[in-house]
Amino acid sequence: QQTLMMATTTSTDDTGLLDYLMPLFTKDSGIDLKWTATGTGKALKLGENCDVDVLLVHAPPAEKKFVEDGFGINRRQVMYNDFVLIGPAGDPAAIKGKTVKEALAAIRAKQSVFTSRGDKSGTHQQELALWKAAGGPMPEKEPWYVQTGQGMLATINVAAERNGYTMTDRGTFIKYEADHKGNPPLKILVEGDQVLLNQYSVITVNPARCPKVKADLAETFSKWMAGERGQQLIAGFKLLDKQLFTPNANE
Amino acid sequence: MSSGKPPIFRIEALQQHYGGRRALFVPHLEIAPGAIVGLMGPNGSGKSTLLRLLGFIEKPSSGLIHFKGRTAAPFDPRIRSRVTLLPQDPYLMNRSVFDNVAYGIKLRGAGSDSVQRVHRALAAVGLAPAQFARRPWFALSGGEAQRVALAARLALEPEVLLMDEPTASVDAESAERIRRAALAARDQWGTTLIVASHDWSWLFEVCDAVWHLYAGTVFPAGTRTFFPGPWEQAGEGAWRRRLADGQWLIAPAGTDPSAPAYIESQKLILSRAPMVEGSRVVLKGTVLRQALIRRTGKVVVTVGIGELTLTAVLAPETLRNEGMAPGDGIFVTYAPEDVSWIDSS
Amino acid sequence: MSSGKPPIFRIEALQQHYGGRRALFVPHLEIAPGAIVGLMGPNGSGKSTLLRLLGFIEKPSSGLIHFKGRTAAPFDPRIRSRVTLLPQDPYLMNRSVFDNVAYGIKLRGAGSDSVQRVHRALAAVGLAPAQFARRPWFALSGGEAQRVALAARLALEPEVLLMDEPTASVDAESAERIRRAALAARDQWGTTLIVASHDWSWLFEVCDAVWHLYAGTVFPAGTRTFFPGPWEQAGEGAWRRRLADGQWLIAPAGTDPSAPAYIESQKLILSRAPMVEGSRVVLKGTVLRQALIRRTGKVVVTVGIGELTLTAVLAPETLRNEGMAPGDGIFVTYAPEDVSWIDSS
Amino acid sequence: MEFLLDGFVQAIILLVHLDPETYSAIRATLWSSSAAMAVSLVLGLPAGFWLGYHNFYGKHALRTVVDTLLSLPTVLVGLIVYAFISRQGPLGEMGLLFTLPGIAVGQAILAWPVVVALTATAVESMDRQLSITLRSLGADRRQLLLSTLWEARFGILAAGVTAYGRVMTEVGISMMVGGNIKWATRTMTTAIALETNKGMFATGVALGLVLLAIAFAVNVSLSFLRRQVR
Amino acid sequence: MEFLLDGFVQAIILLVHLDPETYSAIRATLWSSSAAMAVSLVLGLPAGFWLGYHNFYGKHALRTVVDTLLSLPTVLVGLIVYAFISRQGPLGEMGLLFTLPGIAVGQAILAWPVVVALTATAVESMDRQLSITLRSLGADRRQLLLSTLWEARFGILAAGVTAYGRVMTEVGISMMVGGNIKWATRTMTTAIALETNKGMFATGVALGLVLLAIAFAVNVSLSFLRRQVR
Ligand SMILES: Nc1ncnc2c1ncn2[C@@H]1O[C@H](COP(=O)(O)OP(=O)(O)OP(=O)(O)O)[C@@H](O)[C@H]1O
Ligand SMILES: Nc1ncnc2c1ncn2[C@@H]1O[C@H](COP(=O)(O)OP(=O)(O)OP(=O)(O)O)[C@@H](O)[C@H]1O
Ligand SMILES: [Mg+2]
Ligand SMILES: [Mg+2]
Repeated sequence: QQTLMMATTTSTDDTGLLDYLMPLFTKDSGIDLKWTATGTGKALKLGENCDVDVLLVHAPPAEKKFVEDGFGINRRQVMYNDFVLIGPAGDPAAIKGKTVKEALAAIRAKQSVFTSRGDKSGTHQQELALWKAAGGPMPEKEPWYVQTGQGMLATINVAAERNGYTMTDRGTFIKYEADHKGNPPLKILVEGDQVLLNQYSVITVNPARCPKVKADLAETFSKWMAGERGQQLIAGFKLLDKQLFTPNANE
Repeated sequence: MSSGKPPIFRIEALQQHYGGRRALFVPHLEIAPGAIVGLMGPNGSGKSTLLRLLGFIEKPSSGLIHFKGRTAAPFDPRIRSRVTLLPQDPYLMNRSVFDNVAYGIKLRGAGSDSVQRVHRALAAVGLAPAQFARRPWFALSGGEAQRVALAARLALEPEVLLMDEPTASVDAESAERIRRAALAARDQWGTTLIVASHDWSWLFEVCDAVWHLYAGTVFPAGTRTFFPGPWEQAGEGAWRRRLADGQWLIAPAGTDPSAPAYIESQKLILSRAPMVEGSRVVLKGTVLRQALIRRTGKVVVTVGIGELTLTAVLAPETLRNEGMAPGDGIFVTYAPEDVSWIDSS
Repeated sequence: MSSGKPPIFRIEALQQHYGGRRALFVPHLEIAPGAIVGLMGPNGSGKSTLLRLLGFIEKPSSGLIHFKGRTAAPFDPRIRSRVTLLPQDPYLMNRSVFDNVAYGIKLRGAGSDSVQRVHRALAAVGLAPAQFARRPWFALSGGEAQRVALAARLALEPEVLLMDEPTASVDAESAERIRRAALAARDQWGTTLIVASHDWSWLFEVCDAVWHLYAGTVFPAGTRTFFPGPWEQAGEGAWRRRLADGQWLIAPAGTDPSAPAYIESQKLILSRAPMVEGSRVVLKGTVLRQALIRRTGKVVVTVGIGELTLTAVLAPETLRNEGMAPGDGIFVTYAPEDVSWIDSS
Repeated sequence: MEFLLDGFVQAIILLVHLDPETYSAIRATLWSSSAAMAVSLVLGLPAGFWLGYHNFYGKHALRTVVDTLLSLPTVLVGLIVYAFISRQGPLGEMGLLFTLPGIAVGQAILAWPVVVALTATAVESMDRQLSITLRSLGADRRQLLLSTLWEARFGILAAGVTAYGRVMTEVGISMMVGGNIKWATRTMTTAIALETNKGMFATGVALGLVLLAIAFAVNVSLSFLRRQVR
Repeated sequence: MEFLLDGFVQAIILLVHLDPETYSAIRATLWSSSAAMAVSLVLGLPAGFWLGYHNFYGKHALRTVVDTLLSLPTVLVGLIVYAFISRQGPLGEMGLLFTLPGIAVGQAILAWPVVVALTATAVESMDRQLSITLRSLGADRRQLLLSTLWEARFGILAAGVTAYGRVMTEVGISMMVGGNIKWATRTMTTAIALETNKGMFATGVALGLVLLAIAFAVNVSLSFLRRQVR
């Protein structure tokens, strides 16, 4: 049996998506897929160092650069989910229902605690882009701007402990909600904005640079994910009866 | 034992067991303050055990030790600063010689004279402070280390000084110095001394009284000769034991044929000519050693009979009259009924 | 020294320094195979140092030791299994008594008779195997531990056995047993023995020759009395030193007033009556001790003069004729020119 | 491979002109690890002495338990401390979560068994004669403890240094309890973990080397304890 | 708070009927930590003996370096090992990346200074008479080493147990070199980190307790070495 090595971000693993998809992929293709779930930056680095064959990540700007630099080929969009802004039910900065831009401005104005992952992950990069779009200087040493340097859940927890706001992908929030038996201290306050889309792609590591890479197996996986079977399965993956990811290979 | 002063130690039914074996049993014993008591006895007879108990270093398996009329136990603050033990195995701490000797003084909160006290103690054991005080603990010969350990105890000016073989690896000159230091301690500070040693002549020289230990039993005062078993039947009510040179020891029948017996030295008659007298036992031996006890003018005489060594303290005239010089063959005569059994129950 | 056999040890210009101080200096020395050599000398005179060097436990600062004609060094496989040292400080490993004694045998690859050898060795030092073999190392009295350590060496049936104060904390009976074990080793296995001890009479009893050590210098054969400094001028070409009792030692002028001097015992005249003879020095002393050397029938006599102790080996007739019993005052007479200086350069 | 070299170069640059981020992490590391060591030594040395010096029934079992605590996973310690000091926890009022004192508490728990186990071993390996000697010279219980620890100082030093290494390099507690909050509770190790996760391997190596340099400085300043006799 | 209790209950359930995922992680942990300990003991005991037994110029400096290595951050070790065994690294051919042997290599590097430093301390604290005794009884250099280590066995045991605790609980190396790959290189500690990251605190606690239980079993099976004399 052939083995394919993938690096992916923690969100795909933490939500259980991969545990759900991979046995089915193995059954279909006869390929044994192993993955290591890490930060996006490290996942890309592992690809750059030829240590994995394929990547499943969600940081479009970094991915594009990765491909441009010749480290990867065949970037395929496979699915997306979306980000939401969450905060305490009391909503001290009163951002509920506002646009992202207004919400961030309100948080800054109110100096309400905002926790950031600060780990160069796809989510963090997205958050930085939102702050940039909201205008004003990038918050950095502000006492209310807390950079956790940790994963999404830990960052949510810090926000909850500090009675603050944060931005998270919906999948993680659903898990968080479930952990608190449907009544979490933090609630979704802003959602649905176009700028909150979280795009996942599969990239094959460039076999021209890395002769050992199993590019053919990677292609098989990539095609399977983007193909009808993979897309259907993604659409069918539910956590607590909520769909987490929307397949969009065809867009 | 019935001087005016109350005893400094009173022992009641003291026992020490190690792993099921009884190492020491002292039904009752008192030690007068200012006494210098010697302990002699073969290896394993319990000397060190007794000293450790008197030093309140170990807890006895049972029994009590009263110190100045009150029962005491390890870490008793009344005792800590007054009773000190020089262990058989001198142990120096990982410090300089000076710091080793000064340790005990510092524990009590050093007076301003602690440097002098350390130097005086070192000088008392024959170690020139200038030459030795700054040395690290390991840069010493065996006898020097032994003497540093003793100096550390002398520096405390203790009320009770227990010394476990203080002269074991020490040269003759230093042994003499230690003797003088011990006597000076008694005279200056009224120190009570209890000393275990295998060097009999040194012990008799130092001590007011020498006690014998044998198999965990203490025999206060007077010298004794011990006859270890095993014994065999020798007819009507008598047991006997063959010595290495073929002579026979005779004793009244006891209860345990493997038990040791003993006889007090004053019940032995030493003579150049054989005494023939009825039921007495006559053994042939050789005078091995004679040592002067300068303090009393008497002489400790050691006689070898087969593998046994017999010790007696004699007046020098007796020796001179009988003409017993080392190497002379002599006869030792005793009555079997004077032999006693050691109760090993 | 010039027997037919080549020497088992030959020492050339051996020196040992510790932290800048010279602890031992032996220009040349030979030891014949099968010899039993005793080492005596005050604390710190270098006995243990010499034994450690002969046992190839330490490397000398300079100089060579030839073993059976070839130079040797620590870990030399020729030596490891043949030369064994009983250190002054007996150390037992954290094992049973049996395993401690068996350790060396096992290192060599035990024969099938190792159990017997261990038991024989224990019996030789007076420890009943049935009673002691299974005990843990710490369940021993001081003298018992010392004897276990010795048994571990005897069990090796070594070609050279170096013993550093084997009787230091051992009872008289065991000391006698150790003496017999040492002689048996020489007779059975041809073992060469070198023994350091402060027990002079025991040493003379055991050894063919007794060497004196003083301040790192070895004086082979013959007894000596050492006069430590400091000396003062006493007129034309003579130095003198006051003893504790007020008498004066006289010596020819030397180079270093703090240096020690010595005189050989045979140059001393011991007499009951004072000898008055020209330039001789006459000192009054007291006979302290006499001990028989059973092997030779001679007697070791110790005389105290002030703080000095003087040792001589005399024939018993001399003693009997002069009538010197312990306690007798006697006169010691010597010619100042017989006093030699110890070169401490 | 080359990121090792890059990291080395970067480490030197970091050390030469300390940037404020690294400085903040060094400060956090030194603060929490020093506080943790102080607490664990104060509580661990007497306990270790007691365990090594005395013989009592169940001593072996207790030693085995302490040895087992050497395998306390840092994340578990982090979770336990978190449970107590989180806002809903019983000690939530103290506001220790996401603070350096909070980290220090967890690290002290981590270091304590190391101090106890190695102190006990060091005390146990002292000659039995030491205790007799100290007591015969008049030491009371407290002096016995202090002098024994001083005589066993090489072993105690090893205990301290080992515990310090454990505390300096742990990530789980700092992450869980401290929250790796930039400018506040980000320690050297959480910074290294973060950089590595970001794929900034060279920076991770550089920070790791800086941490080692700090440890080296600490050890050099302790090495006076190694001297034999004064 | 209540997740601690949940974790405790879950730990018992996990231990009673071992689910295959936990079993796989236990196996991975035991495999890599045992291999790492074997390597670090074989290489560390002689080095520690040498460092503790001999006196030579620069010994103190060397001790300080070894002590510093006790503060080797696991992630740094992970990065260094990764640099060598990454496919482009000099040892890439061996295919050690994302394997248990790869983890074991890193953990052996982590454990080695612990073994060396504590062995050296244990050997150093032995009575000087021991060496004289062993040699006077005819020990050659190898026998001297073995017998000294045996006499110092309580200290050596402490060295081993401490190193084992370090190896068992480290996350950085397992994560970086092993990749936390389910069914393959997911160890107990990376599993705990993962569960904690997912917010499954109770599961994290449960796995942590299981890890402690394993450590306890290992320590119990070693405690025969504590017996005084046979
Ligand atoms: N710690 C111990 N554990 C078990 N037995 C012991 C212990 N210490 C001493 N013994 C035993 O107790 C008895 C008395 O020992 P002790 O040390 O008092 O003898 P000793 O008279 O001092 O002998 P020595 O002249 O050899 O020093 C001996 O039989 C010894 O074997
Ligand atoms: N390790 C050492 N470091 C420094 N000096 C030492 C060391 N060992 C011995 N010495 C010194 O060397 C000299 C000779 O010591 P050695 O042990 O040989 O004497 P010794 O004749 O055996 O004495 P003792 O009768 O006391 O055993 C002494 O002055 C001693 O202080
Ligand atoms: Mg004793
Ligand atoms: Mg000596």
